[in-house]
Amino acid sequence: MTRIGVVVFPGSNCEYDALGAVSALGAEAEFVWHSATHLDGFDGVILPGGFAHGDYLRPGALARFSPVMEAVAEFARAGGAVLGICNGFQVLTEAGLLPGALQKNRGLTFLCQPTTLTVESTASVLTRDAFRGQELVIPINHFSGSYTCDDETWASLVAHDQIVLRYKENPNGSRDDIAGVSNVEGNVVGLMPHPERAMSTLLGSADGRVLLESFVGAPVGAR
Amino acid sequence: MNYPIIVDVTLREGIADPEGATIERALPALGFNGISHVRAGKSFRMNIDAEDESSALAIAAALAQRLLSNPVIENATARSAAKG
Amino acid sequence: MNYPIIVDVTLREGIADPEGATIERALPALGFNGISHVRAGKSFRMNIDAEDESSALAIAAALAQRLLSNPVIENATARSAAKG
Amino acid sequence: MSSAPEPLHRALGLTDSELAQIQVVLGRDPNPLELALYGVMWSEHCSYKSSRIHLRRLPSEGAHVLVGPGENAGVIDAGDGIAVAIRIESHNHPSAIEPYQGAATGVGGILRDVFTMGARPLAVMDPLFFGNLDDARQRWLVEGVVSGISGYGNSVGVPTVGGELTFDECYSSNPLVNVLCCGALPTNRLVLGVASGVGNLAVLLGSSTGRDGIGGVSVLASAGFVGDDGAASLDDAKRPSVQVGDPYEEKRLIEACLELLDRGLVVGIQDLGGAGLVCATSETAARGGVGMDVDITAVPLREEGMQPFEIMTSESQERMLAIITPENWEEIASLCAKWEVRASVVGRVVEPSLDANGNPRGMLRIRRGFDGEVLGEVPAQSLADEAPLYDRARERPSSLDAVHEDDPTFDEPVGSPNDDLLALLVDPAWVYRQYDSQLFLNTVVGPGRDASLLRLAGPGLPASERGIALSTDSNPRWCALDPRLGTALTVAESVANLACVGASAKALVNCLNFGNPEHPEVMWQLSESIDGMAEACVALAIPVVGGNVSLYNESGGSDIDPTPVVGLLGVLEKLVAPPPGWNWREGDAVVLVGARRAPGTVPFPLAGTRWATRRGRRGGNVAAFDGAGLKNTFDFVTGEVAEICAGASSDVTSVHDVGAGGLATALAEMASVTGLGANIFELEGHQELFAEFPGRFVMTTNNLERFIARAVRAGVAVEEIGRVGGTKLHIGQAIDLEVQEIARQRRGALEEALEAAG
Ligand SMILES: Nc1ncnc2c1ncn2[C@@H]1O[C@H](COP(=O)(O)OP(=O)(O)O)[C@@H](O)[C@H]1O
Ligand SMILES: [Mg+2]
Repeated sequence: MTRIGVVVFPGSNCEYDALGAVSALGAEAEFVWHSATHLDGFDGVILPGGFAHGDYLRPGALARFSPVMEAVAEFARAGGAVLGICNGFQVLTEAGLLPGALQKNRGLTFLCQPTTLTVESTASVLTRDAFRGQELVIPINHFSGSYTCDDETWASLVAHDQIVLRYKENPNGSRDDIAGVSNVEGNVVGLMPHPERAMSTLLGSADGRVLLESFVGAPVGAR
Repeated sequence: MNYPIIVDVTLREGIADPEGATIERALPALGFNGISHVRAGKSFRMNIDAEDESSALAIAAALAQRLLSNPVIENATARSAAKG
Repeated sequence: MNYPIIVDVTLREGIADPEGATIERALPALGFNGISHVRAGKSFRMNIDAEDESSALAIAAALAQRLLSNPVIENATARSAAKG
Repeated sequence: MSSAPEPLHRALGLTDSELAQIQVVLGRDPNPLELALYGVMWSEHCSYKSSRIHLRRLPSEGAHVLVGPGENAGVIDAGDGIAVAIRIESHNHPSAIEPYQGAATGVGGILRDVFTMGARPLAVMDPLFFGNLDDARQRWLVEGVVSGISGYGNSVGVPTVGGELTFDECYSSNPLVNVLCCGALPTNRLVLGVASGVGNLAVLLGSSTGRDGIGGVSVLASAGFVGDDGAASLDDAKRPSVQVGDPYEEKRLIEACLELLDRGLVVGIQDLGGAGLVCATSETAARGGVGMDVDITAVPLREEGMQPFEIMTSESQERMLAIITPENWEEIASLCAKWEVRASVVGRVVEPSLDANGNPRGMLRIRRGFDGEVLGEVPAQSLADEAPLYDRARERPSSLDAVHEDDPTFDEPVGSPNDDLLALLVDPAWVYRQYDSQLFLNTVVGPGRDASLLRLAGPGLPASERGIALSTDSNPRWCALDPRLGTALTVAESVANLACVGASAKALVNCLNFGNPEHPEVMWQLSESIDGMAEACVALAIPVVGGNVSLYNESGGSDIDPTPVVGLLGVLEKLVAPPPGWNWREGDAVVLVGARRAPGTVPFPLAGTRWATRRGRRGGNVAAFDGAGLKNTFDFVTGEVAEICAGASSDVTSVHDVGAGGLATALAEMASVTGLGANIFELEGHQELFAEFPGRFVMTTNNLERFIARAVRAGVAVEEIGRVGGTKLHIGQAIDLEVQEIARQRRGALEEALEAAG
């Protein structure tokens, strides 16, 4: 069975949701406290949403110095599957594991609403079971979700097929409607929308399943 | 000795500043005209134990680079809070 | 004439600053010691059309009071961005 | 100018007779520290001295009630081994001064009340009241308050699932910010804020203590604003330093406290809210019938030079007091270190002393060092429970008869009903979009519908298929005309909201926002309102499990309209499918369920409606309250929806109760979210379009005959009023609007008002 570690920083708040979602897909999931120094035995790691360290200074700015982040970097370098959701995405950019940065939303307010995403690349651990052009209804829930990068970085994202998901209607001013990106290898992915909140029609949408199924299945296939 | 230092963090040229833009848009309605190029930034004031002021400033500059700013989008500079 | 002005907004003395305190708590782990009294603030840079610099500063001060700060918890001061 | 300085007790908000009472309690003169303790604890906000004798009339009994009024939160047994805690509170005056922090700390405070009971906070609601948005200051307040709730609630990680938004000029200088929190715990883990066991320790958890909000409760919540411009009229010396919220501290505090409780490491626990440490120590000691020694030097301070009275009364946020046995201290300290939560032993539980009659009397002793100098010593009970109770003068306002005469119901209609309808539509999405409403994956129906509906699940809870529903409601327009009926109808409105999501009402909490209790008219309103609430709760079989009273909501000498806010908690036995919601389907029959006409002599009252208020008409008579009729209708609708939520197939395709804005508004709201029109038969003129009285539901069905048969069997009035179809909403000859136009108007109304220049 796939083992997934869900990293918990003080101030994380979607850790139970992420754990619940991947467990429901058959993964064996457990919390990893931010002071952990290794991630041995895990097939994949999720950095969940929330407000690590209160999001003080900048989202992710303090969390990236947690001991676990060196282990996450090591894990990623070795080809392990890493997924940053919302605040987790912000942490990954601050830590330099993903390019770009996330700024305050264009409208300067927090946004909690459903969005429609299109799958732009299937070369990542998050989208390998989806198809290019597939539309998914998945909620966003963030204050600082406007993806920003310089022209050079953007050109490189395009060239390496690293833009994983785009918003159909840009809610926050993200450059090029970007909702999620991966590293060049496709094993580290970050996205602002919350696939774990779209796991059942009782709660409005089950479109997040295909993403988390890809992720949960990915590490096993990758090794 | 203990030196009061301020680190100013500003958005890099070319990075969009929704906060500055929003303030600028609101100004005419409040009766403020002729104000342009509003940019929002952050500042951090702190006291630093160091040999002398220039070492304190060096510590602050290192802190500014490492923690207080995100170089992908921001610039940071340290200055003495004692002056002016 | 057009004057570059900076408005600094800081928390009033005695008002809790959770952001500054959280940053301060994180510093030793990053190898920064001897840094205390970290307080987070905001700054706004802008260009103001005015007769002379002192009128520009007066406009900025009024703006600072009305829009950029809440005097109940914050102090705001305007300064020229041209100087140093 | 003035020569004789004000005596200290008066400066602290105590009257001469209250001072005399303190002298009797102590058998001597209080010293200044002791006087300061009484000053905050006997303030209106902490002691309920003007309202308590009236609150006793509220029914609080119920087989499922585990904890009723008097504790930090009310708790009910929701079944399946899960208990649900609920509490509501106001943060009105702090929000008027610093809207962001005022609202943020309001959320922080209400969460602590709930996790104090051992419950994990699962949902927040925020009823808000402001002046009209054509005033720039109101827009500033709205934006600040909403971002404060958003900033704190989202970060601390508790979803805000609903609330209310009311604009009326009576709140211009005195906005109301109420916050409700609901949480859940395994029933067998209920804890209470009690200190018992001599030798036990009191541990202060969380933030260090600063000068924030010293005297906040007494100064802010127990006095009105002098001028009509709210904050600006507080002179600088009296302006307390504003409390700043730290959701990150609170988040760690929640996790640490819940883990302490899970591991059974604490005897009792109590939050530090209004009146800070003196309140927490005296209440826990009083409840346990023991004494408590507090070492003032053991309290971690954020500022230098703080006086003992400042330390004892500071309202610094994000602090809790845990009562523990000494042998658990080390384990507690290391658990707190993991969560980076500060923990300090600041108190010791001691034997009560004996009073003159030989009865035990627990003393609260403030000392410099546990064995050091005693700075103050007062009976804990006298602070916590023995404030004087006032039966203040009450008087029905003499103007009320004239107000009742002036009934807009009989006005000739002017202008187009289309325009009236469009003007009444407001979608509060701009507000609730800013709140995380989905956290914990429980939110089946979030903000923006009739009631919020959540799965009853959360970390550490036993598995369950149950659901809980929440609604907050108020109607100051009705209550201004008749506080008694208005409050009863408000309760009914709230039950109607729960019915739409299939939940049966199980517990009510209330926040009674009123004006200055020293005005006899205000005390009359308060007393009437409580009677109305009691009457409705008895008729609809709902126990009141807690509440909060916020008085002195006045400025420039004028009181707000009476604003009792009702928070209602309902339970569903099985929640595996979403309720039908507002979604129409082409060809469905539209039915009106419940008595079409209001009880009493006026079938379609327009008094106190949005329609009338928009025309500046504020008089008239509100509908009568028919408890039995309402209950029957509510039970029927609840049953219909509950079956759908339990997974059964049904011919019911949509449900919405008729609330503010009347029947026309309810229909327009359904049309606008569905994007489909309807042909509704002729109604009884503008009166029936816009009349407001609870007990009516718009439902749609794809099997009219069967539906009507069920309603008739249940003895519930039901009538077909039209068909879903097309792109327009037609209501007889009166309304003819493109659904797209309705939707655009409704969606944009709030944002446009907030963006208005000036
Ligand atoms: N309007 C009311 N109806 C019923 N109970 C009330 C009402 N107002 C206050 N109470 C009860 O009185 C108790 C004390 O409330 P309060 O002093 O606000 O608590 P705290 O000490 O947490 O501020 C609470 O348990 C509350 O439920
Ligand atoms: Mg309490």
